[in-house]
Amino acid sequence: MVPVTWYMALSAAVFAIGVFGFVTRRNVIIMFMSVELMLNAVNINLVAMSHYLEDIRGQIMVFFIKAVAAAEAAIGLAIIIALFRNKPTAHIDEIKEMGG
Amino acid sequence: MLVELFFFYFAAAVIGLSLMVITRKNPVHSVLWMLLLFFHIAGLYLMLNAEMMAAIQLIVYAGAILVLFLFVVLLLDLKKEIGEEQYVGVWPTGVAVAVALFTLLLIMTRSFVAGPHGNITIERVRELSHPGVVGRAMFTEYLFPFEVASLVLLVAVIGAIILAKKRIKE
Amino acid sequence: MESLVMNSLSYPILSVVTFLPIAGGILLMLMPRGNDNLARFGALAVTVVTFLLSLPLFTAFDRSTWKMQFAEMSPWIPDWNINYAMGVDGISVLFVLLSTLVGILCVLISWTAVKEKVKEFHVAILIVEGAMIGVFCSLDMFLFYIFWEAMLIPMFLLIGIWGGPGRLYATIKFFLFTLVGSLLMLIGIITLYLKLGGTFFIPELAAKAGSLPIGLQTTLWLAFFAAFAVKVPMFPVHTWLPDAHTEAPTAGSVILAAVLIKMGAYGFLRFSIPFFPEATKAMAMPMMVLSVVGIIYGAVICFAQTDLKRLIAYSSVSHMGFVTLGIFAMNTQGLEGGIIQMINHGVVTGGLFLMVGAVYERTHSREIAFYGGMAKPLPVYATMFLILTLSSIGFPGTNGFVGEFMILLGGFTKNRMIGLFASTGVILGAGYMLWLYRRVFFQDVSDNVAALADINGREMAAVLPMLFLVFWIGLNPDAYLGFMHATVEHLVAHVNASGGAAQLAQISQIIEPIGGGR
Amino acid sequence: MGITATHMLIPGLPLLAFLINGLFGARVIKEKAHWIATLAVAGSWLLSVLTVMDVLGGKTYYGDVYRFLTSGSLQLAVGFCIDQLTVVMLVVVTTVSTLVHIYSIGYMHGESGYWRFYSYLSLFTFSMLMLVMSNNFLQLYFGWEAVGVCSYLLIGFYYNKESAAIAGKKAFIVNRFGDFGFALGLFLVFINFGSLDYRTVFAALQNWQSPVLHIAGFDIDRITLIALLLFCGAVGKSAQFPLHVWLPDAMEGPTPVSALIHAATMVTAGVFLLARCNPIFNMSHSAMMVVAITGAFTALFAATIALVQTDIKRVIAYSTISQLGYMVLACGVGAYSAGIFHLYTHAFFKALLFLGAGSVIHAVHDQDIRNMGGLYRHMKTTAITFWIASLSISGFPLLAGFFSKDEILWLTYASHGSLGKVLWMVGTLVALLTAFYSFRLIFLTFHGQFRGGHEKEHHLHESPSVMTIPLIILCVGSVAAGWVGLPPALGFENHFAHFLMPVVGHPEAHGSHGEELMVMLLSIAVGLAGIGAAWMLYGKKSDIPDRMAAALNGVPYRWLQNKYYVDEFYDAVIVRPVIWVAKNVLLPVTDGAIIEGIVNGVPKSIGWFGEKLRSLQTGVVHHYATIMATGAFALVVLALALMGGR
Amino acid sequence: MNFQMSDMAYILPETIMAVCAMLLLVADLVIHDKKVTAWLSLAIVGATMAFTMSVPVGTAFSGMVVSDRYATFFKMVFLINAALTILVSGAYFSARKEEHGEYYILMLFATLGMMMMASSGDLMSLYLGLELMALSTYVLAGFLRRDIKSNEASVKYFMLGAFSSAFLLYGISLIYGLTGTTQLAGIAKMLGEGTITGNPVLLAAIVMFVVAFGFKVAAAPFHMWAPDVYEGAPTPVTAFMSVGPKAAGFAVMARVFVAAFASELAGWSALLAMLAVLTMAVGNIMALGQTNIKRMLAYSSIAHAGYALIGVIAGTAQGVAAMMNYMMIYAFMNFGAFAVIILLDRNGTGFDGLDDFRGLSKTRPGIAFIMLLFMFSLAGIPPTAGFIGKFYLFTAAVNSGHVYIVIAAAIFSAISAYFYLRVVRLMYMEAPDSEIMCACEPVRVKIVLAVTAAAVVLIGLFPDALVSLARGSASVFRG
Repeated sequence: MVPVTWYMALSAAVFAIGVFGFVTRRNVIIMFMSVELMLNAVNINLVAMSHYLEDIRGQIMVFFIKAVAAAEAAIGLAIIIALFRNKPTAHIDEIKEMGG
Repeated sequence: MLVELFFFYFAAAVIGLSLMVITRKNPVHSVLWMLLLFFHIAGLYLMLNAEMMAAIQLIVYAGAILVLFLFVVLLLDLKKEIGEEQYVGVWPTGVAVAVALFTLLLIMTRSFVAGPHGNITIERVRELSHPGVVGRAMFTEYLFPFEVASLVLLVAVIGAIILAKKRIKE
Repeated sequence: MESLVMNSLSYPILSVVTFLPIAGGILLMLMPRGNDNLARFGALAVTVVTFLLSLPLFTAFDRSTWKMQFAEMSPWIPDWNINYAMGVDGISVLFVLLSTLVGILCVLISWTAVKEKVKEFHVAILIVEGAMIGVFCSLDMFLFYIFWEAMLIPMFLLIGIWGGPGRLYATIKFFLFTLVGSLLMLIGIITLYLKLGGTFFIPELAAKAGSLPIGLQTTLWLAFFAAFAVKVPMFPVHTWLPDAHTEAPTAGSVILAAVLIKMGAYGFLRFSIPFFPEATKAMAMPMMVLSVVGIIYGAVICFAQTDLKRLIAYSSVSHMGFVTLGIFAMNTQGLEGGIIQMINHGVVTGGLFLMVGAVYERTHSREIAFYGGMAKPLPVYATMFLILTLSSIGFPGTNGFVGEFMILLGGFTKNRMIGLFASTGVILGAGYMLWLYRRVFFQDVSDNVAALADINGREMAAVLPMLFLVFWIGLNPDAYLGFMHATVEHLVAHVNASGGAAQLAQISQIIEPIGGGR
Repeated sequence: MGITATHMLIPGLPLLAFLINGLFGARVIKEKAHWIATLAVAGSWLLSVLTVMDVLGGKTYYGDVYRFLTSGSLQLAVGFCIDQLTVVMLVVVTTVSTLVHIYSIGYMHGESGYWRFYSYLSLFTFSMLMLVMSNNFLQLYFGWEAVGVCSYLLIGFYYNKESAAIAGKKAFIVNRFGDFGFALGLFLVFINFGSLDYRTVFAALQNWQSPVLHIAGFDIDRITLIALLLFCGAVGKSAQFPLHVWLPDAMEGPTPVSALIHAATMVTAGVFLLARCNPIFNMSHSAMMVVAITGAFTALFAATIALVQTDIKRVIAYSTISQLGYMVLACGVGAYSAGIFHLYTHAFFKALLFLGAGSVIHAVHDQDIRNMGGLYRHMKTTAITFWIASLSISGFPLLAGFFSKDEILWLTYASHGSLGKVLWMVGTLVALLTAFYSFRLIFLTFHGQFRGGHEKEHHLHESPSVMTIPLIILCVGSVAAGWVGLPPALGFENHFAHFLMPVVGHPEAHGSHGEELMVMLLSIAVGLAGIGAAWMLYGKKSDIPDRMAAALNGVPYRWLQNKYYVDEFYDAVIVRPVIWVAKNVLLPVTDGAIIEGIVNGVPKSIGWFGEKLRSLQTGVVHHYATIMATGAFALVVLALALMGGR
Repeated sequence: MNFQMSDMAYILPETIMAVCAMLLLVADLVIHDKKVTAWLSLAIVGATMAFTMSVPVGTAFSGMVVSDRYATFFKMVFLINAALTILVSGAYFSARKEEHGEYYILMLFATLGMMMMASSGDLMSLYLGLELMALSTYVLAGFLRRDIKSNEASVKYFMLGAFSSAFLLYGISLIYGLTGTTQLAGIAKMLGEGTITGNPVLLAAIVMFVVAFGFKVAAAPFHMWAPDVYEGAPTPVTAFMSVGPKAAGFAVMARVFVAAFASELAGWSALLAMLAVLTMAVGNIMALGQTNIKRMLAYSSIAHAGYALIGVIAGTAQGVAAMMNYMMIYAFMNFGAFAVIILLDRNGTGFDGLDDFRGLSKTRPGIAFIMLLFMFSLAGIPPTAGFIGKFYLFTAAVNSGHVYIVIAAAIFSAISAYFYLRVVRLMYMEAPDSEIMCACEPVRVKIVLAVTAAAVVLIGLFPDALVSLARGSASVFRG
């Protein structure tokens, strides 16, 4: 039997990798994918806990997270497209009109 | 024992694939590695008796979201970016933060105490089938969030259209 | 409520006197721009009517009681147990009268001096007048605080818009200095409110606060001190005053000198002493020392001034040092002297600023060296200035003497060395004021002033009330001291009776959490 | 007995005159201002004389007329005390004042601000009368300060003259130093006796044990402290060393003012104070000693300076200081009546000297005696009266000054202890010097050749009768005023001392009539010797003074000419340090660098910090995300550190 | 539990809003004058407001929805905010030729999301409401598609928003694992047993919530997005964002922390206290050097989040009431300040430099005076509403023993006065550079100004109604 904490450790690792990707990668698409990684980390956590707690709630949550992720993807990518039209670059650290 | 072995395989694969996803120069490659990653995650779900989740993982994530990503990546012309530096200047800090966060979360898990158990035992899942259990819950207890989720998707549609549609000719 | 004597006049005098100028200001604000004279006459009418309506405070005041008179009380924010409570006692009544008087004088002296944004100027004057009166009338700490702070806004604008060349720096300095102090006081007020059963009613707080443990009393005392010391201003938080005074337009200087800086000392009298008698006793010595330092410091630094208004401003630091000295001597003579000296300082320094303003309007110079021999071309002006100068240096027969004498007597009674050092302020005061007078009015007539016209009727009308008061208070101080005897005696008795209160508090521990004030 | 309207009118009339002249002088009255003022003061004089008659008849009056200030136990009132001492002062003040008023009609004729001059004079007279008639310390203090202000105004009457403006200010401020002590004395009186009323205080003194105080390492009797503090006031007002510096400078004022204020009346207020407070001083031997020594020293000190002064008014001014020293000395040895007696006679001859000097100045338009000489031929009345006054001050037998000075010298000699003898010797020496410088002045001014040039000599003339008549009247006083207090040694009864006895008592003289006669003869001798020396040096054509000056042009002469550098000393020790500290420490360092440094430094450093913070806000998303993640990490660590493992 | 028709009563306002918004979306296709859409959406907001006020109290949908007075209060804040935004938007967008019907629809959906957040009884509905709000707002921030700044604002907001959502979800997952439930009431009950108090996992979960909510309310160090997004977003959207999502963040924050995590009060209030001080410091200090008014107001709004946090930190019903009261007041004064900027916007060319305020009292005295009111209110000077807000907060915090936070808040208030006064100084004490030509003076914006100014003054003078409402509404919290 795999203890739930193993899954949590895995989740933490994936989450951290997501954080790492988000804060270091210049490419906005890959940053976005990093966010998806973080969400998947959460999902692993939730499904594992749902399993161990013998409760369905976690999985329902995962379902909604996926729905929202889809919506986020749509909006996020649309925003990226809109941005790209004005400033054709995917390296988002170049976009710093404002600061200070 | 076998279960543990399976877990270790999946865990190793998930971590490795995640790293692949975020380190590729070309986003197209990242998307493809991610596809593989999602399959492995789906495998984990199967290990956890969440067949429905595994299915959705493949259908929604791999099928819909990743394809969307792929479209966008292809839509944007990213040749220039591939030749450039891929990491921001502060990446060592990023590594440090990620490692620190991971270590912290890892240490923390040791003191995890599971909450009270619910009533959806494996027997009950077997009895009703997993989609059945999820569906029942979804349309009874979780009807409200389900409806809200639809609004979220509606907003996404509106938003995507308004932002991404071609310019209106003046 | 046993500490109140409700208003029995045919009109709610304190509310009327407070809100009439404010209402007048708002009305004026709504009037169209352009008609400057309308604004001037309107403001004059409002201030004069306010003054006339405030006169019953002088005539109908019952001098035999320490209770709050002309009181009004009605719920305002019942949720926090805040009432609209107004009333005056022997400490505050004179300041209300002084404020209403100063309002008129400010309008008069600015008649031709202010040429830009005339309407707005008078709006600011009126609102500041109302707020000042409100401060002195409030019997509710919350109401008090509202007025106390609200006054900053028009004052900020007065200095900043119509002031001299360095007005921006001066006005922001003024604002921030006082704001920092006030915010600390606000925390003190809140703590007091919470610790004493959720009341803001000042007489009730005065009755209860003495029972707080001495440590808390001292902390709260310091919080209040922060606000009042800045306002007074006491050394070493006085540096906003010279800037504000110097850069403010004449009316602003007058308001500052005559009323605004009195509020700090008033705060000590109204809150610090009656609320925290134990802490006050503990802090009396440091306060007296600070006062003496202020007296001497302010006086000595006057010798280095080259700017007319700046010199008078620093002299205010010195004079207000006398006031706080008298207050913290905490005997009858000291307290009454302190109060009367506040009035006196208002009259005299207010008068001096009026005078300086009148001539500044002609020459646009504040440099002492610019002037000289003014007694020749402007004899009447010189005479009036001389009278104010004499009063400022405490010449017997003028009001300045009465206050200084009583304060020094009180201070000397309390502590010989303090009295001794404070008395040197009298010598120094004579030194710098006569030095100023000599350089401005005596010696060769400066070309700059040779052709100046003497003070005109309007300006004279603005200054004469001050001169009148100089002699009235100076020759018949009992007419004014009579107002405060009962109140001051009560205060002294209250402070003296507070001996065992600290121990009492340790037993009763009346600290209970207040949920939402109810 | 209670106070009547008559008494109130004595100061009331001049006050009325002041108000009328002050309010309407500039526009309405103008050149007729003297009528109102003079009539008023003459009225006061008349009423004073009536009062004197009353008091001579044995009546005294005492009472409050107006409650001034009440605060707790402090009860102050305006009230009058008409007793023997008061009436002497009344006579002196109103008489000299009246004469000066009349004299000024001529002297001040045509001056701009004529009405102002008279209104000030009236105000002064009023203040002085309030001072001497007071029945309490506060009113005394009021008069004290008020005469100071009048003095300030009158010294600075020619305000366009810088020296006059400065002198006025100096007079006021130096007096403030004295008043500072005086005020502290009042506070102590109030604290110890609970009242400022003469009667109450003096009555309380009867059975009062003075506690001993420890001040700066000294044990000091509280009554001594009170006495010394009060004496501070007297030192200032009566120009005693070390606060004498204002009086010579006060000569910048118009000469009638010098006569009235700075010779006859105001400056004697200190002596009056000592006499009035004699119950207090009598209780403290050490205070008395200080008073006596101060008086004697001042007398000598000022007399030596007077020896070399060349300004006619300054000579007389130092003479005044010297004579005031005598009076203070008298009080110091307990001979209050003698002090007052000298005050009274001095008023006549010193006023006369000043008015005479005024007459001279009026003629010569110069104050430097080196530019005078031979004026006798041109202005005989002035010269003769001046001669008589000088003889009087020199103690020429049978003149007023002789009797009063002699009484002082005798009573000093006769006071117990060897100190009295020393002081007597000093006093006698001063008498010598007095005679010398007085006649030096006479010889240089009225005799010999005129040294002011021919042009000027043609214009020399005697002053108008409005000026000379007061001179003559004062001259009569200078001669005869002393006859009310003839010495018992010659077989007379001293009526004056007897008259004052109810107020000031009488000192016991430790000596015989023989000794008294010896003292008297000695003083006559030194007086004559002084006159003779003056004649030798200045009356005859002689170059001795110049040679002496040349020979002594070391320390003594230069020090005398520069008045022992007291002014310079004060300038260096008090005035300059205060201004230096104000300009170089308080303003730039304390106020500027420290307080303003903090006041402006705090916002500045906040602003600086803000700029540093702003550099974190780069606009780069990654940085933001890094900070967020770091924040999350930090918060977890913090949470674990704070709460973990509970 | 199955769905029952009676549950609908509790979400009637939301239902009406959602349905009407969707209908409007369709109707917009045939409406050419977008003003009509604007007015219609305003009508929808009005109707929702009317129903909100009469919604019954209770829980519905198996505890997913909690309808109580607390939620109602916040819903009123959101609706007022939406109404004001709708009023000021038309002129702004039409001047830029970007007035689309979808704008109003998204605005309505964003508000709907906030309302759902306010009345969520479950982390699930909370998350969905939050995302509904967030996604709509991301789009709104980037609504000026041809403006690079708007794009940048949108992309930054979106990326960091998604990032912070991930943290929230991670926190939710941990809480779920620890308590076996996502229902707030259940969590409170479970934590109340005290078996896992101080458990590191619980603490980490709480921190994750702090990160996510901190992001929404723009509390330091999760505030970094705010200045850039506020500056870049279209001004009406900035106004909307600076009030709505922030208030929504506080609404859920109080619910989650004060109600659900009540047993962990000591832990999270210490964390939040540090956050609050840091937020006040960063907001106020960084606002000092700004030259762009929108950016300055962004930092100001960060600082205000710091003040409002004090109410949450108090952890009592009184504290929550103070926070609610502050949010309502803040909505008016902050929105008013933005409305002034919108009004002065010169034909869409942008009015955002602080220097543009120079001499405004001469050219536009009325506007200048109103701006002065807002500035003093934001600085918390009586007799304006801002003072009442701060006073209540301070009282609550002192009452719960957080005196040091209050002292810090007082000091930072004084610092804040400096930059608010700078605007006043520019308007009143300096000469105008040029005449401000304002061709368009939409009545709608003027209405907003009148309403907000009146509210600022009236609440300042007669706060009792609002105060007692807030106190009553916060009574759902114990303590």
